[in-house]
Amino acid sequence: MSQPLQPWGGPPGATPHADAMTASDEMVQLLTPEGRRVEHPDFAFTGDDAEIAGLLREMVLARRLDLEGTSLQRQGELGLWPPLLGQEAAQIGSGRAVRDADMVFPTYREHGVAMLRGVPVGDMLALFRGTSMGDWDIDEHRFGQYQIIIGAQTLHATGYAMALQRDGLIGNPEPDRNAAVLVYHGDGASSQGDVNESYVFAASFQAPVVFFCMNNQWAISEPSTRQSRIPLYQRAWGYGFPGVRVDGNDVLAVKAVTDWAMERARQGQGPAFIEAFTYRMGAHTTSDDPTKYRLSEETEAWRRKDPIERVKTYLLDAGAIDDGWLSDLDAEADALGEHIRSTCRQLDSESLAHRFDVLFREPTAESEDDRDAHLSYLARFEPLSEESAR
Amino acid sequence: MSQPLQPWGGPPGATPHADAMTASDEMVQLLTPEGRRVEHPDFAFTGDDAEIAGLLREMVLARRLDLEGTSLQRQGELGLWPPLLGQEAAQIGSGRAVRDADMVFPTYREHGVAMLRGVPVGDMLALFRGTSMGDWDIDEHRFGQYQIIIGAQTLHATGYAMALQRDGLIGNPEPDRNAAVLVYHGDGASSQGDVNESYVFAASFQAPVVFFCMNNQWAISEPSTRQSRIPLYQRAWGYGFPGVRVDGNDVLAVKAVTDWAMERARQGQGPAFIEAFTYRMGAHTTSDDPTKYRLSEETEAWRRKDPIERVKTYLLDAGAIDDGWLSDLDAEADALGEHIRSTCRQLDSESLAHRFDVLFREPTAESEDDRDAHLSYLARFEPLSEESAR
Amino acid sequence: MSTMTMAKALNAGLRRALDANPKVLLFGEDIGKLGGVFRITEGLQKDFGEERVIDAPLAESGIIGTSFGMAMRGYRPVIEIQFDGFVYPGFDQIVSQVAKFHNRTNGRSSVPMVVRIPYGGGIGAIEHHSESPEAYFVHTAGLKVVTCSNPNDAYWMIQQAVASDDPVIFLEPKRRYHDKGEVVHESKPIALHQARIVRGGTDATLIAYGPMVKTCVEAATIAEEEGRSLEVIDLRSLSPIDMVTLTHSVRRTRRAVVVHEDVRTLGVGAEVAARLGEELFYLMESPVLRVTGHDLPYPNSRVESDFLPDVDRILDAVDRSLAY
Amino acid sequence: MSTMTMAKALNAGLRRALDANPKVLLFGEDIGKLGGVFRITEGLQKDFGEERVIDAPLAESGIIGTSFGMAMRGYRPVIEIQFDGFVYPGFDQIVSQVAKFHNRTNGRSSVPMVVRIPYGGGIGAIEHHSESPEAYFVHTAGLKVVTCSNPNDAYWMIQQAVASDDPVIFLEPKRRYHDKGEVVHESKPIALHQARIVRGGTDATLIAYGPMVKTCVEAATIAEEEGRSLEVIDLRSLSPIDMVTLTHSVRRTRRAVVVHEDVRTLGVGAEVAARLGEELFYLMESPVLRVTGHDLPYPNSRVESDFLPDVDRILDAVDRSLAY
Ligand SMILES: Cc1ncc(C[n+]2csc(CCOP(=O)(O)OP(=O)(O)O)c2C)c(N)n1
Ligand SMILES: Cc1ncc(C[n+]2csc(CCOP(=O)(O)OP(=O)(O)O)c2C)c(N)n1
Ligand SMILES: [Mg+2]
Ligand SMILES: [Mg+2]
Repeated sequence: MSQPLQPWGGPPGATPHADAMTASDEMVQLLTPEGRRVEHPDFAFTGDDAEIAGLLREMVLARRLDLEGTSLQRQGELGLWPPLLGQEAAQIGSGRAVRDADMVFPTYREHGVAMLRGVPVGDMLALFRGTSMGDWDIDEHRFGQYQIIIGAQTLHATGYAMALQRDGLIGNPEPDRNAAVLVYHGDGASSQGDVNESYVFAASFQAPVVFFCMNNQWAISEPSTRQSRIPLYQRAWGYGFPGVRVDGNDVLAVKAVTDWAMERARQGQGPAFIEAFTYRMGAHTTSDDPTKYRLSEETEAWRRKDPIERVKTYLLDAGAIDDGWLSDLDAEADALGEHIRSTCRQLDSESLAHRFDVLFREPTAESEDDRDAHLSYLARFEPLSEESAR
Repeated sequence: MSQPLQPWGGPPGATPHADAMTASDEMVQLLTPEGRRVEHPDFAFTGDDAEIAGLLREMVLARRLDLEGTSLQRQGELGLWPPLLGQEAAQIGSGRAVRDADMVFPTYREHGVAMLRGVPVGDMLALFRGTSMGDWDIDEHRFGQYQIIIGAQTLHATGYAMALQRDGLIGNPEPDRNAAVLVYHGDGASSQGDVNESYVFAASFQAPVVFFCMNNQWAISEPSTRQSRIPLYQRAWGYGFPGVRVDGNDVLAVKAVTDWAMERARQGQGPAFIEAFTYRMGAHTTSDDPTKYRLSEETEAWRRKDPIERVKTYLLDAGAIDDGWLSDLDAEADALGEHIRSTCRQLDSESLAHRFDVLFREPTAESEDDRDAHLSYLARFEPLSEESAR
Repeated sequence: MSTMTMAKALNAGLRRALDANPKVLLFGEDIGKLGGVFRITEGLQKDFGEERVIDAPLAESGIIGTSFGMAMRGYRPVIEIQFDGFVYPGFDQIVSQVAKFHNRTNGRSSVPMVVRIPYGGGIGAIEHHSESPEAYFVHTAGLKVVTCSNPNDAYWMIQQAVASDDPVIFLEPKRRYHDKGEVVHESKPIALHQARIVRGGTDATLIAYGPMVKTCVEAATIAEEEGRSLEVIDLRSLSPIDMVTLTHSVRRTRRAVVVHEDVRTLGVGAEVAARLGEELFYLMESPVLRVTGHDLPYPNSRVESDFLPDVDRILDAVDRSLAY
Repeated sequence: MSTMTMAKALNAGLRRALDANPKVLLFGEDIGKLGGVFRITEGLQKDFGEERVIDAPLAESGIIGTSFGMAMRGYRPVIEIQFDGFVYPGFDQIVSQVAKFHNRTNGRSSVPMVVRIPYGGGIGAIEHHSESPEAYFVHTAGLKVVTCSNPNDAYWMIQQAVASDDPVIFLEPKRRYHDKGEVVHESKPIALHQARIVRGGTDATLIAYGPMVKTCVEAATIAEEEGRSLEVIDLRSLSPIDMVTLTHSVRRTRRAVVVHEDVRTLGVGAEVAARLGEELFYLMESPVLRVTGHDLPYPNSRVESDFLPDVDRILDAVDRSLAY
């Protein structure tokens, strides 16, 4: 049997260990579900326990944000909510590998990453409340809008990365002058033409973009095996860039692998692909009923791999945190919850008339006439409603 | 360094040699440019010299068909012609691996395969003459229409293969009851979303479809490296099916590899991918000017790998053919040329009115009214033109 | 005869289509175990098997393109696009392949397939879930485009669409999925491409389809109280448009208002207005007026009620029409 | 002032746009060394480098989607779609992403990009090479759609489109690429979204754009010999439509004929007819008539001359209009 090439071809890059890794079917794990730290030949988490405690804090807050979203939807305050439950490590670990100058393109589920990027909670909720279309300041937070069209953002991310290249922001000797793009997509999304085209463009132009495939095992009711019969991280091999599978419920491993991929991209070594092997513990969205298509045994088995519990166990065992620390965190989460709920209830929409004003940057006579016609139509009802108010 | 899996994952299939082959970067070759037969560990051409002479004959006729197409375009008899020059081995070798019951989906350049499938020369020319849209009988010839939208046919092929599955035409113990689909696409096409989606669907449903990627090094003016920085056959690995690179100018190797892939598909072992490494010797189409983007040295180097010359040399050396045989073949090609030219000149278009009749299978009042209106409009000019004819 | 929701009627119609012809297949995202996000295909995979009710990989172009291939070999794929806004990745396969195939092959081959699309707004959804894509398809020669407005039509039209030898875009007004109505199982339905007079009237004709039919009937009911007699026509077929029924009505009423959720510019109303103008120029007492979604991307849900035509806007247009 | 073909005028306009703003990029298939299949970008890669004039992988959705990403970061990508029929694989990115972005972000962000599309028939091409896709874009809120009919407009409009802060679909009538005309480099052009009266007249208004402007002028010239005075308007902008210029003309002539290559049903003519009907109901002496491509897929080239509007069909419509 002939010896296979490096799957992505070409000479060994500057990070031979990590590249070699991608040829293995093994999943990178640095913290077991039991809370034990383990070594990996290619990847290491280099932070201290204080940093790990920071990650725990952010995961707990992300989970709280998510639970509030779900309950606000139940209460009719939101129209819809796509829960992140179970994906806290994958989100926080990857989100923490992103620097200020980097850019992030999310799906519609990366609430934890949004939080890390400083997106105001109200801006995020507004989308699901129907009071806006998710109009946080993309440039300020370097965090793209949520994307509903499955996979479309992967092309935007790749183009943004091509712009970074043109701006001279990769491969500089001063690491701080470099930047890269992190883009999320799901296991289901891996089947979309756009997503595969983004791999083509990223590879062709060696764009500084990291594809973070959130393999939460399901695309609504379809298991990831409907999309691919082989592990998804191997998809990258066919396009000529490294693909790594990481335990998506292990925040240390996710952070380490994403750090590696982002730094590689910033240095000008091109795209990389990370498959975070995780699980969507909740429903697809609050409109979904997962009991229709998956067994509770499966969910139960994954519950034992909870991304938060293992970190808690590790830190408690290591003596890095104690019950007091945890109850302070609870209190912080409660405060966040309170903030979320009150923010949400105050969110209101601008009027439809405003939509005409933002149709174009340079409004047309047509859009202005349309707005005026709309307003004067509405105006005709005003005396009437004043009357009926009497 | 960890040991890689089979790139396409899963357990070794029924053809372990061939599958192992796909992990090698080497190109399958059974006949050198000098006309010497060589062995390959995984693939063998099992036919005798008479069969090889048959392949030579078909390649020569394909080349003649192509040259006639080009010259008819020069003479203004055709609007356009996409030459196959240089790709005779890739077309005839693969086309001969197809059985009657199999289905073929071409691009716009597989004139040689069309010939093998019995597509009347007139039907083929009509498309480029503008007298039809290429309306040969798809079901009779089991040869799809030429496809202009790059890559769109790969999805049709995959769907057709899914239909074969549903018809129970794969994996039967009687080999003759089985069928599979062969679909052609170019190196350029490999970037299209549709093409990559077809890999996804083919793999997901294990559809009996073989992707024959005609890597002729160019997509109009763009070299194949703009589409992929690694060999294209490796693309298949990322989707979980075997990919093999074959010397596309070696008709024996192309036949052997395509036989293997088609039989695998017929037996129900799912899709496979063949990259035929070949070269477009001519212009992209008669409208193109390749001197704008490629060096004559390159073309010259490929001329030395001519797919026809090597077979001729081999057969002459082996004493399987002689000059008499070759001049008979020349005469046959001349006759074909004559047939092509006279057929072409006689091709005429049905009137536009006919287009309304074939808009729908079940015409609508609207389409019928439109046709009638068109006809009565035309009728108004008739007396006039009769008059002016007088 | 029985009373059911449009969702159930579609389910029943699809079931009959699957029963009637073993070549009929359902193909789409989440249509198997889940029964589709609107449960239109509920129970069908269980009863007809995974080979006929097929969960597809998440790729609309792939779904349409592979269905095309299956249809070439005699199957009749009925595709579910999960929401209106997700049909565009498959647009090329629809307009460049599906629509043209019969014509390209000179009538030799056809791809009888149905693309079901839940469409329209009014359900408080997030963006891309409330689109009205019909005009793109009506503008495309080679497609037939129909839409149901009530359970009985849903039940029959889906079966007619599946039986059609031409490709059909089948639009389902999602905000009417849960409205109940009578389904007459026994009697033969009217032709698929025929419009229907939902309510007779003499002063003006309201022309609508899909979700807006109900709204127009409500408007006509209110108008009646004000002494105005409005005829309401449900187009049912958007391509072809049944101009016979339309002109017959407008010849009598001499005034027409077209109503749809889709934007005004080059919405179906534009074509209806242009044709009525051409055909009934001397007869019309007033121009065809259009009550439509605004020329905007579909807005966030909190303001969608200002975007969508409602009874007030319709009656306002009727007033204007009558004032000419 | 100089005389040049439309192809050269576009090349010159693009060159000026590249010169004027370092953020302007050209992106498309075969636009580099080859200079595009129509040579519109000839020499530009040589002069502006491969980082600014970029040969893209063969994937239209990819081209539009990555351009969107570049535009988000301040670049101004000018995309070349090789032929009209190849824009549909990128349709989703155009209608769901590009068109909506400024609106979705509440005006915070914009993606100023230009999608250049050589369009229309009459060049004896194979299928998918003679499409008129304009109506799909005109129907899509959030896009601006323009088309040039002569070298001077080509030269100026492409620069205005690139300078526009909104996304612009820029349609180039490929059968006019080699027609020569004067380009006035010195004087300021009229606004991008303004229509232009190409030829004054009093008996009826011919409304056209892109490839049909020349044909209408020819028709008007012949009509003049027959004693009929036809006004010809070049719309130039299809979205928005300059209704001021249109109604101003038709108020005088009281008759209008819209001419385009695109199919009739929901072609731009439908919207023009609907709007003129609404705005000038009492004034019109006859309905707006439409002379268009037939409601068919674009046919094989040998019969395209029967498909496309020509002088005879235009004059026939004028006759009918005047006969009302
Ligand atoms: C183009 C498109 N098609 C279909 C949908 C409907 N849809 C929304 S989410 C989803 C599943 C996505 O699965 P995956 O990519 O795995 O992400 P996850 O939801 O698991 O995070 C589908 C089919 C959509 N939003 N866009
Ligand atoms: C969707 C689409 N985009 C662009 C084109 C224009 N075009 C025709 S052939 C071609 C190059 C195709 O290259 P390749 O796939 O390598 O096939 P080859 O022509 O080399 O056989 C291009 C860009 C097209 N026909 N369809
Ligand atoms: Mg998922
Ligand atoms: Mg090629």
